[in-house]
Amino acid sequence: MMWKWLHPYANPEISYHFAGKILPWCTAFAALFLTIGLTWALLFAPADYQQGDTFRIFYLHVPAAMLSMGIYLGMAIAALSSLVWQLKLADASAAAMAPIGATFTFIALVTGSAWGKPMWGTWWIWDARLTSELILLFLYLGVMALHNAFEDKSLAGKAAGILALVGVINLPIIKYSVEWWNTLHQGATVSKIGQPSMTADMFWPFLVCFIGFSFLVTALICLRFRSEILTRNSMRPWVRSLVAEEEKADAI
Amino acid sequence: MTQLSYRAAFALIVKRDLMIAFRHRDDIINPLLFFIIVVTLFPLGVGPESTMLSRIAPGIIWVAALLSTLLSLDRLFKSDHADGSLEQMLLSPHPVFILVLAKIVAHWLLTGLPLIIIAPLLAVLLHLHESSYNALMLTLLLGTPILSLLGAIGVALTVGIKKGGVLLSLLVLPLYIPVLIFATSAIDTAAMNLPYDGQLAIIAAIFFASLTLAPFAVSAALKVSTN
Amino acid sequence: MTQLSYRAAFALIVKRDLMIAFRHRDDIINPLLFFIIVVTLFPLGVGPESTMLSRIAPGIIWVAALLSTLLSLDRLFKSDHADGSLEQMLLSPHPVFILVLAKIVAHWLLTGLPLIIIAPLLAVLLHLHESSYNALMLTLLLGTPILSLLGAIGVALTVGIKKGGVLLSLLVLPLYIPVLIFATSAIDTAAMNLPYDGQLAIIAAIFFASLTLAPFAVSAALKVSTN
Amino acid sequence: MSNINYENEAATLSKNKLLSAKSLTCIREDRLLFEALNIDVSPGDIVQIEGPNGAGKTSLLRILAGLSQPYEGSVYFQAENISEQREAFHQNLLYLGHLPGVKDEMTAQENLEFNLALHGLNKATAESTLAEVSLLGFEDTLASHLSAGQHRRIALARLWQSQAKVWILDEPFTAIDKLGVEKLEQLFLHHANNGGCVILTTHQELSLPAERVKKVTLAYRFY
Amino acid sequence: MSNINYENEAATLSKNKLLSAKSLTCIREDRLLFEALNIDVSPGDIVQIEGPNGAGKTSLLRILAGLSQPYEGSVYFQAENISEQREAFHQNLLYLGHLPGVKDEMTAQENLEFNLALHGLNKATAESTLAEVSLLGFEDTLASHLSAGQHRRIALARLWQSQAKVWILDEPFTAIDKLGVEKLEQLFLHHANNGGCVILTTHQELSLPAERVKKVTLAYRFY
Ligand code: HEM
Ligand SMILES: Nc1ncnc2c1ncn2[C@@H]1O[C@H](COP(=O)(O)OP(=O)(O)OP(=O)(O)O)[C@@H](O)[C@H]1O
Ligand SMILES: Nc1ncnc2c1ncn2[C@@H]1O[C@H](COP(=O)(O)OP(=O)(O)OP(=O)(O)O)[C@@H](O)[C@H]1O
Ligand SMILES: [Mg+2]
Ligand SMILES: [Mg+2]
Repeated sequence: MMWKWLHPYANPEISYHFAGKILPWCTAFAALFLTIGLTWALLFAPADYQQGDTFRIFYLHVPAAMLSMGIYLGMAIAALSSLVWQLKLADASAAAMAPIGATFTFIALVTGSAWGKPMWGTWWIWDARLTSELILLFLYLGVMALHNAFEDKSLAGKAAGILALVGVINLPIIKYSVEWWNTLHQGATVSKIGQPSMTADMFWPFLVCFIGFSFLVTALICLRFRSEILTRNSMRPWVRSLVAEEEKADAI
Repeated sequence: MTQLSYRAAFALIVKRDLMIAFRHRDDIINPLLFFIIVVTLFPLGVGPESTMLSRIAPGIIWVAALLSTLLSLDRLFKSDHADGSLEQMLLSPHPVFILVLAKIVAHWLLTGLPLIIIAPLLAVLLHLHESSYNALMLTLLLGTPILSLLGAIGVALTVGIKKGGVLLSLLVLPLYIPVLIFATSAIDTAAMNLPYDGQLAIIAAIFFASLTLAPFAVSAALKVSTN
Repeated sequence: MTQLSYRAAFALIVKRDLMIAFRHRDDIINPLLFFIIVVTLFPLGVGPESTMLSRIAPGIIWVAALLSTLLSLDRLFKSDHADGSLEQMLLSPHPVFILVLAKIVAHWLLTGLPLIIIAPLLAVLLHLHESSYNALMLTLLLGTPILSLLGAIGVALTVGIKKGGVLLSLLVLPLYIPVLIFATSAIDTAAMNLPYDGQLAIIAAIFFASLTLAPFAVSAALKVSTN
Repeated sequence: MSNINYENEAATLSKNKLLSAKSLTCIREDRLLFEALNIDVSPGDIVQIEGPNGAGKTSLLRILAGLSQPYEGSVYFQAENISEQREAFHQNLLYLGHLPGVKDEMTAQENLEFNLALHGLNKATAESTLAEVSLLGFEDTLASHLSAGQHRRIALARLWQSQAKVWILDEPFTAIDKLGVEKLEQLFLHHANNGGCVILTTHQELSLPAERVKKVTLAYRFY
Repeated sequence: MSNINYENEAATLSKNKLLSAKSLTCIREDRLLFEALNIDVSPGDIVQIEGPNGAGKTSLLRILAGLSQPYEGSVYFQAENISEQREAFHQNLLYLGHLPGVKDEMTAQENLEFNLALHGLNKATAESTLAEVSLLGFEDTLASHLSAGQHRRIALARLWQSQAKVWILDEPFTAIDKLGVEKLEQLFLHHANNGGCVILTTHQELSLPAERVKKVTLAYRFY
């Protein structure tokens, strides 16, 4: 079968340790890329000829907005594999992603409206992209609320997964809202397939920031994924021995 | 043991749900009255100017329809879950999605349909633009079944949770928003005597998508909730 | 047996209700989220023009507050009735109106108060006129307790009835209408930089009247409902 | 006209009787459940209301507790009508109906503490009382996560602390295991021996000495 | 490792067994209720699951009926996993849980007719079946206006018409009077003698001949 190679990772113990192994790497890369990217973007990249320094919100806003959608997609894929192939771990990873995605959606909204005040003269307008991004936040909150509402975490995962899948229709709406409706919000510039319609000295710092944020997200997901695995497997012998070791280490 | 055909099983459930509702006559009248009350609250809250009202009429009617459906969603599975009937239905030898679809259809007959019938009257009260009536009726006709279908997913997910009432709104309202946007946009377009086929086509697409997918999502959710 | 003082009995019930709500964290967040969602639905349904929005903002906020309180009313007695706790409270050696008042106060702390705190934010989203903020806060401060008090009467009357959900709205919304009218009128007046003491005084009068009378009405209604 | 007269001599009210019902008639759904029923319960009595399903046992208990009004007749606590001394009566009454009044959202201990406090009892004893009903180890478990029997035990735990004289219990043994039933019966006996009284319904045979249990049998009538 | 092994020899699946559970483990709230539990039920068996409150009887029955998923292990109906033959299994299953699945808004007869029709049975027999559970005269009474025991009898009435082989009953005697319990026990015997099987829990002593009742005892564990 195609996903045979996945099999070892269906074992919670192996995945726990795997996530543990990549965690420091992701953290290190995130720190590296973000330091370089943000310094570059905030201090050295040229100011926009129209917007001046306000433009620098761009380096935070766009990665956050893109990741808010990316994380949702990842969560939905995880939910699908958990429902179709009964991968219990996929459940745990979906659960790990939701709060992180919600945070990035929130950041996109806040930075967006902070940018909107000088650009459009208002904190908020009921524009299609803005609205659909807000709906994305509600969807994340719904998934999290549903997850919290069930005591049994494997049930919680399934329920939240169904909701996450139903909510996927919102993604194309956010993505293409700028094309389908004529809105105030900027059309695709960075993400245009082929060549991005922005100058290289703005594009490269953006790319570095984006990569940095992506590593940050991966690191956060690994962190939460590990604790999800632990809570779900608290009855397993390997978790118990792990806890026993921790306690021993603490005692010393 | 005679195996019931799908159609018979479907009819059995629809009949039962309608019977329960008619027994409790309130069940039919109340969502309707709620709809009417919400629609009448707005002129009170906003002020009675007719140009203003006719501008916001589509929005008010659709938001009221949304909220009134939302409040009636409980009827779908909550009480069946509370007294164990839902468990018995899941244990019956019929495919779950047939039972689910039957319950959704009954729900629409009891809430969506009366709402469509009363809507023109309320439109008059709110001075809706004359050329918008057709659009209002068409969007309601295509849109209210979507509300029942998507709502069913939300109820199925929250049915096992104590006091899931407001959690339900949180889950369901975001799913309702696209319908709201396209429906009101269709009505507004109609008020300007422009064609609104585009919006209608999108609503129809959402309708067919949810008609085919929702029963399966609901079945899966119910199995989780009764576990 | 030590006879609890009135104050202790009151505190006991308030503490318990708050604890149940905090246990189920959703209970506090959800009515609030519902409030937010309803407020965001309107611009979607009505269109995003800011002058239009700021005109209807007071109405929208107040109608949303009304509906969100309405949906949370169930928490007041429904679940206590369903699991027999209400019966036990009625059989306790304390005057019923003390228990009732405590439950209403807890309800307001859990729904009215958060709503007041979030309202300014939503007012920004709806472009509410700047000079109206004070009036909005004052009317909410005086008005939301009225919603809890009057709502309690409705719940008490319908608590014994299966599926009383929408019947409840029917009973309660008409009682809420005066508050809605005077509150929005106060906010509108404030927007024109005129004094709105008159409206506030009326709301205050309604508040004191319902504070003194509602607990007794509720007590009587509960005794009927549990018979 | 009275169909069931338990202790016929009790025509006059006496302070010695804890609870007396005088010529109670109950009609539900056009069906006469019982008519001119007199009951007198003295300190030390354990009264078992018997009768087939639908005979009217629950209806009778709710009338005795003052939760429902009878069609005719009245109920007296220590020779005074219960509706005229609500607080004094409630201070001496412990009623447990089909629904146990346990909140799913609170833990076993919180439920018991609230119940004790509500009835003016010392809630500090909650933990040791839970031990009496074999819920040790479940103090901090939410009631919704307990089994049917454990759930009911939370409500029953109050019995161990109660200082009320009149216990009215509607099928207290529902969902309770054998050991639990035995313990409850011993408690009833102890309560009765200390001057209290117990009025209960159950479809199970009580294993208490027959002379200690007074039976009131409601016949099933259909007309 | 297995704590309770009823019929130890049953390691292989056989068509003769109506229902078999293989190495079931159930964990709730971090508590291990049972582990590596094997159960085999053949036609003619009456199996009583015993154990104190909170031992895991209800959890076990729900797993056997396919309503809950076990932490580990599987359930087989006629040697095939129940999750792979949902419809065939449900056609042969009658499950009654703590909640009877009776709608308060329908009359006794409507309730029964719906229940029969839902399971593909002849609903014309509803009226005579109600007579079996002593609900004659209450056909047209709303279920909400019946007493606790009468309410449950509506759900139990299905047993008289059922053609399902596997009956799984969680405390079927709750709120039922003595005569009713007797009648039910006779029905169980009759069902078993006709090639069916009954799996039930109850805290009351069954009065069936001891050799006909196989007991599975769940111990109460706390760790
Ligand atoms: C609350 C307000 C805002 C929200 C919720 C928001 C949301 C979004 C979202 C969802 C994206 C999509 C990223 C993608 O296509 O993957 C995005 C991209 C973008 N936003 Fe915003 N935005 C807001 C305000 C603004 C403002 C005020 C500006 C500047 C005038 C702005 C400029 C951009 C730009 C330049 C992009 C990149 C477009 C691309 O290349 O795809 N946004 N925003
Ligand atoms: N909804 C639930 N969520 C989490 N844990 C539960 C739930 N219901 C029961 N449990 C746990 O499972 C244990 C066994 O419950 P179960 O209902 O199976 O017991 P039982 O043997 O049927 O008891 P009873 O005789 O009281 O009905 C309980 O002690 C409780 O700890
Ligand atoms: N809520 C109700 N509304 C109307 N009539 C009712 C209601 N509850 C019960 N009855 C009627 O009163 C009769 C007696 O009911 P009651 O609950 O007192 O019986 P019971 O003796 O407690 O029976 P069980 O042993 O089944 O609990 C029932 O047969 C029914 O006809
Ligand atoms: Mg009874
Ligand atoms: Mg049980």
